[in-house]
Amino acid sequence: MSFPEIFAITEDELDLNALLAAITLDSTGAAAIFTGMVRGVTVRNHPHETTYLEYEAYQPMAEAKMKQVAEEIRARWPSIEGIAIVQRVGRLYPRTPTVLIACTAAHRDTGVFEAARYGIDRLKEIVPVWKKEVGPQGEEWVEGDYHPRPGE
Amino acid sequence: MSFPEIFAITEDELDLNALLAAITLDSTGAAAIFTGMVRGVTVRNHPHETTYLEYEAYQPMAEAKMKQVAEEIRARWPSIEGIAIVQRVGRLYPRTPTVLIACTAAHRDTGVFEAARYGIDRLKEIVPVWKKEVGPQGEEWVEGDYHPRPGE
Amino acid sequence: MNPVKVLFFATLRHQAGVRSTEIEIPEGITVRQLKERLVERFPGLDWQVMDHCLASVNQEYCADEDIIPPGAEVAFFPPVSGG
Amino acid sequence: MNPVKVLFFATLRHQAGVRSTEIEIPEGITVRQLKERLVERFPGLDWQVMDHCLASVNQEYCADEDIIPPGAEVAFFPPVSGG
Repeated sequence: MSFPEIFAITEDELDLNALLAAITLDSTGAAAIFTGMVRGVTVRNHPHETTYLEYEAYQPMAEAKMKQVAEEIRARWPSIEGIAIVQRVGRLYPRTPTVLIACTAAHRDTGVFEAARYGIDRLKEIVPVWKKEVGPQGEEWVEGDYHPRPGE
Repeated sequence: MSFPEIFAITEDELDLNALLAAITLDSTGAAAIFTGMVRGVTVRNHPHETTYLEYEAYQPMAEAKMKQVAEEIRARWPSIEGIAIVQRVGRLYPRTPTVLIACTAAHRDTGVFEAARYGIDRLKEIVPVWKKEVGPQGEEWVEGDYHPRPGE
Repeated sequence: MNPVKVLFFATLRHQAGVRSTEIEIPEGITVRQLKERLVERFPGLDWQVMDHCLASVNQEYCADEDIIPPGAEVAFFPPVSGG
Repeated sequence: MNPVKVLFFATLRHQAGVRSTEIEIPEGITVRQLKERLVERFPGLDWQVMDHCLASVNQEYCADEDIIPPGAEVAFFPPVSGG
Protein backbone atom coordinates (compact mmCIF):
# COMPACT_ATOMS: atom_id res chain seq x y z
CA MET A 1 0.00 0.00 0.00
CA SER A 2 1.37 3.40 -0.88
CA PHE A 3 0.40 6.57 0.94
CA PRO A 4 -0.35 9.94 -0.66
CA GLU A 5 2.47 12.47 -0.59
CA ILE A 6 2.73 16.02 -1.88
CA PHE A 7 6.02 17.92 -2.02
CA ALA A 8 5.91 21.26 -3.73
CA ILE A 9 7.48 24.65 -4.18
CA THR A 10 4.77 26.87 -5.59
CA GLU A 11 3.92 30.47 -6.35
CA ASP A 12 0.22 29.77 -5.81
CA GLU A 13 -1.91 30.35 -2.73
CA LEU A 14 -1.89 27.45 -0.30
CA ASP A 15 -5.28 25.73 -0.46
CA LEU A 16 -5.58 23.88 2.84
CA ASN A 17 -8.90 22.28 1.91
CA ALA A 18 -7.50 20.75 -1.29
CA LEU A 19 -4.21 19.67 0.30
CA LEU A 20 -6.01 18.00 3.19
CA ALA A 21 -8.38 16.18 0.84
CA ALA A 22 -5.42 14.97 -1.20
CA ILE A 23 -3.82 13.22 1.78
CA THR A 24 -7.01 11.79 3.28
CA LEU A 25 -7.73 8.08 2.83
CA ASP A 26 -10.73 5.96 3.78
CA SER A 27 -8.72 4.88 6.82
CA THR A 28 -7.87 8.44 7.88
CA GLY A 29 -9.45 9.88 11.03
CA ALA A 30 -7.08 12.66 12.05
CA ALA A 31 -4.87 15.35 10.55
CA ALA A 32 -2.40 17.78 12.06
CA ILE A 33 -1.53 20.75 9.89
CA PHE A 34 1.08 23.39 10.54
CA THR A 35 1.11 26.62 8.59
CA GLY A 36 3.52 29.52 8.86
CA MET A 37 2.48 33.02 7.91
CA VAL A 38 4.27 36.29 7.20
CA ARG A 39 4.31 38.32 10.41
CA GLY A 40 3.71 42.01 9.79
CA VAL A 41 4.73 42.81 13.35
CA THR A 42 7.43 40.92 15.25
CA VAL A 43 7.94 41.47 18.97
CA ARG A 44 10.36 38.73 20.05
CA ASN A 45 14.15 39.19 19.81
CA HIS A 46 14.50 42.16 17.46
CA PRO A 47 11.12 43.92 17.35
CA HIS A 48 10.38 45.17 13.85
CA GLU A 49 7.80 45.53 11.13
CA THR A 50 7.73 43.65 7.86
CA THR A 51 6.26 45.00 4.63
CA TYR A 52 6.72 41.74 2.75
CA LEU A 53 8.98 38.71 2.41
CA GLU A 54 10.49 37.63 -0.87
CA TYR A 55 11.08 33.86 -0.98
CA GLU A 56 13.26 31.91 -3.36
CA ALA A 57 14.02 28.20 -3.56
CA TYR A 58 16.39 25.76 -5.21
CA GLN A 59 13.31 23.98 -6.45
CA PRO A 60 14.39 20.44 -7.42
CA MET A 61 16.64 20.06 -4.38
CA ALA A 62 13.96 21.58 -2.13
CA GLU A 63 11.36 19.08 -3.31
CA ALA A 64 13.85 16.23 -2.91
CA LYS A 65 14.64 17.36 0.65
CA MET A 66 10.91 17.59 1.42
CA LYS A 67 10.66 13.96 0.36
CA GLN A 68 13.57 13.16 2.67
CA VAL A 69 11.79 14.92 5.55
CA ALA A 70 8.74 12.76 4.82
CA GLU A 71 10.89 9.61 4.90
CA GLU A 72 12.31 10.69 8.26
CA ILE A 73 8.75 11.24 9.52
CA ARG A 74 7.65 7.78 8.38
CA ALA A 75 10.68 6.19 10.04
CA ARG A 76 9.75 7.83 13.36
CA TRP A 77 5.93 7.59 13.21
CA PRO A 78 5.03 4.56 11.08
CA SER A 79 1.30 5.12 11.52
CA ILE A 80 1.38 8.32 9.43
CA GLU A 81 -0.73 7.92 6.29
CA GLY A 82 -0.56 11.03 4.07
CA ILE A 83 2.07 13.78 4.12
CA ALA A 84 1.95 17.16 2.38
CA ILE A 85 4.85 19.63 2.50
CA VAL A 86 4.41 22.81 0.49
CA GLN A 87 6.44 26.00 0.48
CA ARG A 88 5.09 29.05 -1.27
CA VAL A 89 7.67 31.36 -2.87
CA GLY A 90 7.63 34.84 -4.37
CA ARG A 91 6.58 38.08 -2.72
CA LEU A 92 4.35 37.37 0.26
CA TYR A 93 2.62 39.94 2.44
CA PRO A 94 1.69 39.84 6.14
CA ARG A 95 -1.00 37.30 7.17
CA THR A 96 -0.29 35.17 4.08
CA PRO A 97 0.35 31.46 4.74
CA THR A 98 3.81 30.66 3.37
CA VAL A 99 4.37 27.02 4.28
CA LEU A 100 2.29 23.98 5.13
CA ILE A 101 3.13 20.63 6.70
CA ALA A 102 0.19 18.26 7.02
CA CYS A 103 0.19 14.69 8.30
CA THR A 104 -2.75 12.30 8.48
CA ALA A 105 -3.32 9.07 10.40
CA ALA A 106 -6.15 6.82 11.49
CA HIS A 107 -6.15 8.27 15.02
CA ARG A 108 -4.90 11.41 16.71
CA ASP A 109 -2.73 9.70 19.32
CA THR A 110 -0.07 7.96 17.22
CA GLY A 111 2.09 10.91 16.24
CA VAL A 112 0.30 13.29 13.83
CA PHE A 113 1.03 16.33 15.97
CA GLU A 114 4.63 15.34 16.61
CA ALA A 115 5.13 14.49 12.93
CA ALA A 116 3.88 17.90 11.77
CA ARG A 117 6.10 19.61 14.34
CA TYR A 118 9.10 17.56 13.25
CA GLY A 119 8.30 18.37 9.61
CA ILE A 120 8.42 22.14 10.03
CA ASP A 121 11.53 21.93 12.22
CA ARG A 122 13.37 19.85 9.61
CA LEU A 123 12.15 21.96 6.71
CA LYS A 124 13.75 24.95 8.38
CA GLU A 125 17.03 23.01 8.65
CA ILE A 126 17.53 21.26 5.33
CA VAL A 127 15.07 22.43 2.64
CA PRO A 128 16.87 25.01 0.47
CA VAL A 129 14.56 28.01 0.62
CA TRP A 130 15.52 31.56 1.57
CA LYS A 131 13.68 34.73 2.31
CA LYS A 132 14.53 38.38 2.07
CA GLU A 133 12.73 40.61 4.50
CA VAL A 134 11.61 44.03 3.29
CA GLY A 135 10.37 46.66 5.73
CA PRO A 136 10.56 50.29 6.74
CA GLN A 137 14.18 49.78 7.81
CA GLY A 138 15.26 48.47 4.40
CA GLU A 139 15.79 44.94 3.16
CA GLU A 140 17.78 42.04 4.53
CA TRP A 141 18.29 38.37 3.69
CA VAL A 142 17.27 36.15 6.57
CA GLU A 143 19.84 33.46 7.34
CA GLY A 144 19.23 30.22 9.15
CA ASP A 145 21.79 28.79 11.53
CA TYR A 146 21.77 25.09 10.70
CA HIS A 147 24.63 23.50 8.76
CA PRO A 148 23.55 20.14 7.31
CA ARG A 149 26.12 17.38 7.31
CA PRO A 150 27.27 16.06 3.92
CA GLY A 151 24.59 13.72 2.61
CA GLU A 152 22.06 14.88 5.24
CA MET B 1 -6.18 43.67 22.98
CA SER B 2 -8.69 40.99 22.18
CA PHE B 3 -7.92 37.93 20.11
CA PRO B 4 -10.12 36.41 17.41
CA GLU B 5 -12.19 33.41 18.43
CA ILE B 6 -14.64 31.24 16.53
CA PHE B 7 -16.87 28.65 18.23
CA ALA B 8 -19.43 27.00 16.03
CA ILE B 9 -21.69 24.05 15.48
CA THR B 10 -22.46 24.02 11.79
CA GLU B 11 -23.99 21.92 9.04
CA ASP B 12 -21.69 23.50 6.45
CA GLU B 13 -18.42 22.21 5.05
CA LEU B 14 -15.40 23.20 7.10
CA ASP B 15 -13.43 25.82 5.16
CA LEU B 16 -9.92 25.63 6.58
CA ASN B 17 -8.68 28.55 4.47
CA ALA B 18 -11.38 30.90 5.73
CA LEU B 19 -11.11 29.74 9.35
CA LEU B 20 -7.34 30.17 9.35
CA ALA B 21 -7.60 33.65 7.84
CA ALA B 22 -10.16 34.61 10.49
CA ILE B 23 -7.75 33.84 13.35
CA THR B 24 -4.62 35.31 11.76
CA LEU B 25 -3.35 38.68 13.01
CA ASP B 26 -0.50 40.89 11.82
CA SER B 27 1.52 39.43 14.69
CA THR B 28 0.76 35.80 13.76
CA GLY B 29 3.52 33.62 12.37
CA ALA B 30 2.35 30.08 13.11
CA ALA B 31 -0.81 27.99 13.20
CA ALA B 32 -1.50 24.44 14.30
CA ILE B 33 -4.72 22.94 13.02
CA PHE B 34 -6.27 19.63 13.95
CA THR B 35 -9.04 18.13 11.88
CA GLY B 36 -10.89 14.89 12.41
CA MET B 37 -12.46 13.02 9.51
CA VAL B 38 -15.00 10.24 9.15
CA ARG B 39 -13.09 6.96 8.81
CA GLY B 40 -14.65 4.63 6.26
CA VAL B 41 -12.43 1.80 7.44
CA THR B 42 -11.36 1.31 11.04
CA VAL B 43 -8.68 -1.24 11.96
CA ARG B 44 -7.87 -0.54 15.62
CA ASN B 45 -9.88 -2.11 18.44
CA HIS B 46 -13.03 -3.34 16.70
CA PRO B 47 -12.28 -3.44 12.98
CA HIS B 48 -15.31 -2.33 10.97
CA GLU B 49 -16.55 -0.26 8.08
CA THR B 50 -18.57 2.93 8.31
CA THR B 51 -21.08 4.09 5.72
CA TYR B 52 -21.68 7.43 7.40
CA LEU B 53 -21.85 9.15 10.77
CA GLU B 54 -24.84 11.16 11.90
CA TYR B 55 -23.84 13.93 14.32
CA GLU B 56 -26.08 15.91 16.64
CA ALA B 57 -25.28 18.62 19.16
CA TYR B 58 -26.81 20.51 22.04
CA GLN B 59 -25.85 23.64 20.18
CA PRO B 60 -25.87 26.51 22.71
CA MET B 61 -24.21 24.41 25.40
CA ALA B 62 -21.71 23.02 22.87
CA GLU B 63 -20.67 26.50 21.77
CA ALA B 64 -20.41 27.62 25.41
CA LYS B 65 -18.21 24.62 26.22
CA MET B 66 -16.03 25.37 23.18
CA LYS B 67 -15.51 28.84 24.65
CA GLN B 68 -14.59 27.20 27.94
CA VAL B 69 -12.03 24.98 26.16
CA ALA B 70 -10.54 28.12 24.61
CA GLU B 71 -10.30 29.75 28.04
CA GLU B 72 -8.51 26.67 29.36
CA ILE B 73 -6.11 26.85 26.40
CA ARG B 74 -5.35 30.53 27.05
CA ALA B 75 -4.72 29.83 30.73
CA ARG B 76 -2.15 27.15 29.82
CA TRP B 77 -0.53 28.77 26.74
CA PRO B 78 -0.84 32.55 27.14
CA SER B 79 0.96 33.22 23.85
CA ILE B 80 -1.93 31.80 21.81
CA GLU B 81 -3.49 34.49 19.61
CA GLY B 82 -6.51 33.17 17.67
CA ILE B 83 -8.59 30.08 18.41
CA ALA B 84 -11.18 28.41 16.19
CA ILE B 85 -13.22 25.41 17.33
CA VAL B 86 -15.82 24.14 14.88
CA GLN B 87 -17.85 20.93 14.90
CA ARG B 88 -19.80 19.96 11.82
CA VAL B 89 -23.07 18.08 12.40
CA GLY B 90 -25.52 16.17 10.23
CA ARG B 91 -24.83 13.17 8.04
CA LEU B 92 -21.15 12.96 7.19
CA TYR B 93 -19.49 10.46 4.89
CA PRO B 94 -16.01 8.95 4.96
CA ARG B 95 -13.09 11.34 4.27
CA THR B 96 -15.20 14.34 5.32
CA PRO B 97 -13.61 16.66 7.90
CA THR B 98 -15.95 16.76 10.90
CA VAL B 99 -14.17 18.92 13.45
CA LEU B 100 -11.48 21.57 13.48
CA ILE B 101 -9.36 23.04 16.26
CA ALA B 102 -6.97 25.77 15.14
CA CYS B 103 -4.63 27.88 17.26
CA THR B 104 -2.35 30.67 16.11
CA ALA B 105 0.63 32.38 17.74
CA ALA B 106 3.57 34.57 16.80
CA HIS B 107 5.97 31.60 16.78
CA ARG B 108 5.72 27.83 16.52
CA ASP B 109 7.55 27.04 19.76
CA THR B 110 5.26 28.54 22.41
CA GLY B 111 2.46 26.00 22.46
CA VAL B 112 0.40 26.05 19.25
CA PHE B 113 0.77 22.31 18.71
CA GLU B 114 0.08 21.46 22.35
CA ALA B 115 -2.88 23.84 22.44
CA ALA B 116 -4.51 22.25 19.38
CA ARG B 117 -3.96 18.80 20.86
CA TYR B 118 -5.44 19.88 24.18
CA GLY B 119 -8.38 21.43 22.34
CA ILE B 120 -9.43 18.25 20.56
CA ASP B 121 -8.90 16.15 23.70
CA ARG B 122 -11.12 18.47 25.75
CA LEU B 123 -13.73 18.78 23.03
CA LYS B 124 -14.10 15.02 23.14
CA GLU B 125 -14.63 15.23 26.92
CA ILE B 126 -16.98 18.12 27.55
CA VAL B 127 -18.54 19.48 24.34
CA PRO B 128 -22.03 17.97 24.02
CA VAL B 129 -21.97 16.39 20.57
CA TRP B 130 -22.87 12.79 19.72
CA LYS B 131 -22.57 10.61 16.71
CA LYS B 132 -24.44 7.61 15.46
CA GLU B 133 -22.44 5.25 13.32
CA VAL B 134 -24.16 3.62 10.37
CA GLY B 135 -22.54 0.75 8.48
CA PRO B 136 -23.08 -2.66 6.97
CA GLN B 137 -23.60 -4.12 10.44
CA GLY B 138 -26.41 -1.70 11.29
CA GLU B 139 -26.41 1.49 13.33
CA GLU B 140 -25.11 2.32 16.77
CA TRP B 141 -24.72 5.43 18.90
CA VAL B 142 -21.10 6.02 19.84
CA GLU B 143 -20.64 6.79 23.52
CA GLY B 144 -17.71 8.57 25.09
CA ASP B 145 -16.33 7.53 28.45
CA TYR B 146 -15.73 10.84 30.19
CA HIS B 147 -18.01 12.06 32.97
CA PRO B 148 -17.54 15.80 33.52
CA ARG B 149 -17.69 17.02 37.08
CA PRO B 150 -20.52 19.39 38.00
CA GLY B 151 -19.62 22.85 36.71
CA GLU B 152 -16.76 21.52 34.59
CA MET C 1 -44.94 24.68 40.80
CA ASN C 2 -41.83 25.17 38.72
CA PRO C 3 -41.95 24.89 34.92
CA VAL C 4 -38.80 23.41 33.45
CA LYS C 5 -37.76 22.64 29.89
CA VAL C 6 -36.29 19.16 29.43
CA LEU C 7 -34.10 18.15 26.48
CA PHE C 8 -32.97 14.67 25.45
CA PHE C 9 -30.08 13.85 23.13
CA ALA C 10 -28.72 10.81 21.30
CA THR C 11 -29.87 7.48 22.81
CA LEU C 12 -31.98 9.27 25.41
CA ARG C 13 -33.85 11.21 22.73
CA HIS C 14 -34.42 7.93 20.97
CA GLN C 15 -35.73 6.27 24.15
CA ALA C 16 -37.95 9.19 25.18
CA GLY C 17 -39.27 9.53 21.65
CA VAL C 18 -39.10 13.34 21.90
CA ARG C 19 -36.38 15.96 21.67
CA SER C 20 -37.85 18.17 24.35
CA THR C 21 -40.72 18.51 26.74
CA GLU C 22 -42.06 21.01 29.27
CA ILE C 23 -42.79 19.67 32.73
CA GLU C 24 -44.12 21.24 35.93
CA ILE C 25 -42.23 20.13 39.03
CA PRO C 26 -42.47 21.16 42.68
CA GLU C 27 -39.90 23.73 43.71
CA GLY C 28 -36.86 22.30 45.42
CA ILE C 29 -36.70 18.92 43.76
CA THR C 30 -33.38 17.55 42.60
CA VAL C 31 -32.08 16.38 39.25
CA ARG C 32 -32.44 12.80 40.44
CA GLN C 33 -36.08 13.37 41.40
CA LEU C 34 -36.72 14.87 37.96
CA LYS C 35 -35.17 11.78 36.39
CA GLU C 36 -37.64 9.62 38.33
CA ARG C 37 -40.60 11.67 37.11
CA LEU C 38 -39.35 11.51 33.52
CA VAL C 39 -39.00 7.73 33.64
CA GLU C 40 -42.63 7.61 34.77
CA ARG C 41 -43.78 9.93 32.02
CA PHE C 42 -41.76 8.33 29.20
CA PRO C 43 -42.03 4.55 29.47
CA GLY C 44 -39.32 4.09 26.81
CA LEU C 45 -36.71 5.72 29.07
CA ASP C 46 -34.54 3.07 30.68
CA TRP C 47 -33.84 3.76 34.35
CA GLN C 48 -30.34 2.28 34.18
CA VAL C 49 -29.49 4.61 31.32
CA MET C 50 -31.06 7.66 33.00
CA ASP C 51 -29.30 6.79 36.23
CA HIS C 52 -25.89 6.89 34.59
CA CYS C 53 -26.36 9.59 31.96
CA LEU C 54 -24.90 13.09 32.00
CA ALA C 55 -27.17 15.97 32.93
CA SER C 56 -26.94 19.73 32.58
CA VAL C 57 -28.91 22.52 34.21
CA ASN C 58 -28.90 25.76 32.25
CA GLN C 59 -26.09 24.34 30.09
CA GLU C 60 -23.72 23.52 32.94
CA TYR C 61 -22.91 19.98 33.98
CA CYS C 62 -24.73 19.15 37.22
CA ALA C 63 -24.93 16.45 39.88
CA ASP C 64 -27.92 14.29 40.78
CA GLU C 65 -28.25 16.13 44.10
CA ASP C 66 -28.49 19.61 42.55
CA ILE C 67 -31.76 21.48 43.09
CA ILE C 68 -33.43 22.57 39.87
CA PRO C 69 -34.01 26.34 39.80
CA PRO C 70 -37.30 27.79 38.49
CA GLY C 71 -37.54 28.02 34.71
CA ALA C 72 -34.44 25.92 34.19
CA GLU C 73 -33.43 24.18 30.98
CA VAL C 74 -32.40 20.65 31.93
CA ALA C 75 -30.77 18.26 29.46
CA PHE C 76 -30.03 14.53 29.68
CA PHE C 77 -27.55 12.77 27.43
CA PRO C 78 -24.88 10.05 27.21
CA PRO C 79 -21.16 10.78 27.58
CA VAL C 80 -20.24 12.94 24.61
CA SER C 81 -18.74 11.47 21.43
CA GLY C 82 -18.06 14.43 19.16
CA GLY C 83 -14.96 15.13 17.15
CA MET D 1 38.26 19.11 -18.48
CA ASN D 2 35.01 18.71 -16.58
CA PRO D 3 32.03 20.96 -17.33
CA VAL D 4 29.93 21.77 -14.24
CA LYS D 5 26.86 23.88 -13.74
CA VAL D 6 27.08 26.29 -10.81
CA LEU D 7 24.06 27.85 -9.09
CA PHE D 8 23.98 30.68 -6.57
CA PHE D 9 21.10 31.51 -4.23
CA ALA D 10 20.08 34.35 -1.92
CA THR D 11 23.01 36.55 -0.83
CA LEU D 12 25.45 34.55 -2.96
CA ARG D 13 23.35 35.11 -6.07
CA HIS D 14 23.33 38.79 -5.22
CA GLN D 15 27.12 38.86 -4.77
CA ALA D 16 27.87 36.84 -7.91
CA GLY D 17 25.43 38.88 -9.92
CA VAL D 18 24.19 35.74 -11.71
CA ARG D 19 21.87 32.86 -10.85
CA SER D 20 23.93 30.26 -12.64
CA THR D 21 27.03 29.75 -14.71
CA GLU D 22 28.79 26.97 -16.59
CA ILE D 23 32.44 26.44 -15.77
CA GLU D 24 35.10 24.03 -17.03
CA ILE D 25 37.24 22.62 -14.24
CA PRO D 26 39.99 19.98 -14.22
CA GLU D 27 38.81 16.54 -13.19
CA GLY D 28 39.43 15.67 -9.57
CA ILE D 29 39.19 19.12 -8.04
CA THR D 30 37.29 19.63 -4.80
CA VAL D 31 34.37 21.82 -3.84
CA ARG D 32 36.81 24.10 -2.05
CA GLN D 33 38.95 24.44 -5.14
CA LEU D 34 35.85 25.30 -7.17
CA LYS D 35 34.98 27.99 -4.63
CA GLU D 36 38.46 29.51 -5.14
CA ARG D 37 37.97 29.58 -8.90
CA LEU D 38 34.54 31.16 -8.54
CA VAL D 39 35.84 33.91 -6.28
CA GLU D 40 38.40 34.69 -8.99
CA ARG D 41 35.78 34.73 -11.71
CA PHE D 42 33.15 36.73 -9.79
CA PRO D 43 34.84 39.64 -8.00
CA GLY D 44 31.66 40.42 -6.08
CA LEU D 45 31.81 37.06 -4.29
CA ASP D 46 33.15 37.50 -0.78
CA TRP D 47 35.61 34.79 0.20
CA GLN D 48 34.49 34.79 3.85
CA VAL D 49 30.92 34.19 2.73
CA MET D 50 31.88 31.50 0.19
CA ASP D 51 34.13 29.87 2.79
CA HIS D 52 31.23 29.43 5.23
CA CYS D 53 28.30 28.88 2.91
CA LEU D 54 26.46 25.63 2.31
CA ALA D 55 27.17 23.71 -0.86
CA SER D 56 25.45 20.90 -2.69
CA VAL D 57 26.63 18.58 -5.43
CA ASN D 58 23.85 17.09 -7.53
CA GLN D 59 21.36 18.32 -4.91
CA GLU D 60 23.00 16.64 -1.93
CA TYR D 61 24.76 18.57 0.81
CA CYS D 62 28.54 18.15 0.42
CA ALA D 63 31.81 18.92 2.19
CA ASP D 64 34.59 21.19 1.00
CA GLU D 65 36.83 18.16 0.47
CA ASP D 66 34.39 16.34 -1.83
CA ILE D 67 35.59 15.74 -5.40
CA ILE D 68 33.23 17.16 -8.02
CA PRO D 69 32.09 14.47 -10.47
CA PRO D 70 31.91 15.21 -14.21
CA GLY D 71 28.82 17.10 -15.32
CA ALA D 72 27.79 17.90 -11.77
CA GLU D 73 25.33 20.58 -10.70
CA VAL D 74 26.94 22.45 -7.82
CA ALA D 75 25.05 25.03 -5.76
CA PHE D 76 26.24 27.54 -3.16
CA PHE D 77 23.95 29.21 -0.68
CA PRO D 78 23.58 30.50 2.90
CA PRO D 79 22.00 28.42 5.67
CA VAL D 80 18.36 27.97 4.69
CA SER D 81 15.62 30.25 6.02
CA GLY D 82 12.36 28.89 4.60
CA GLY D 83 9.10 28.33 6.37
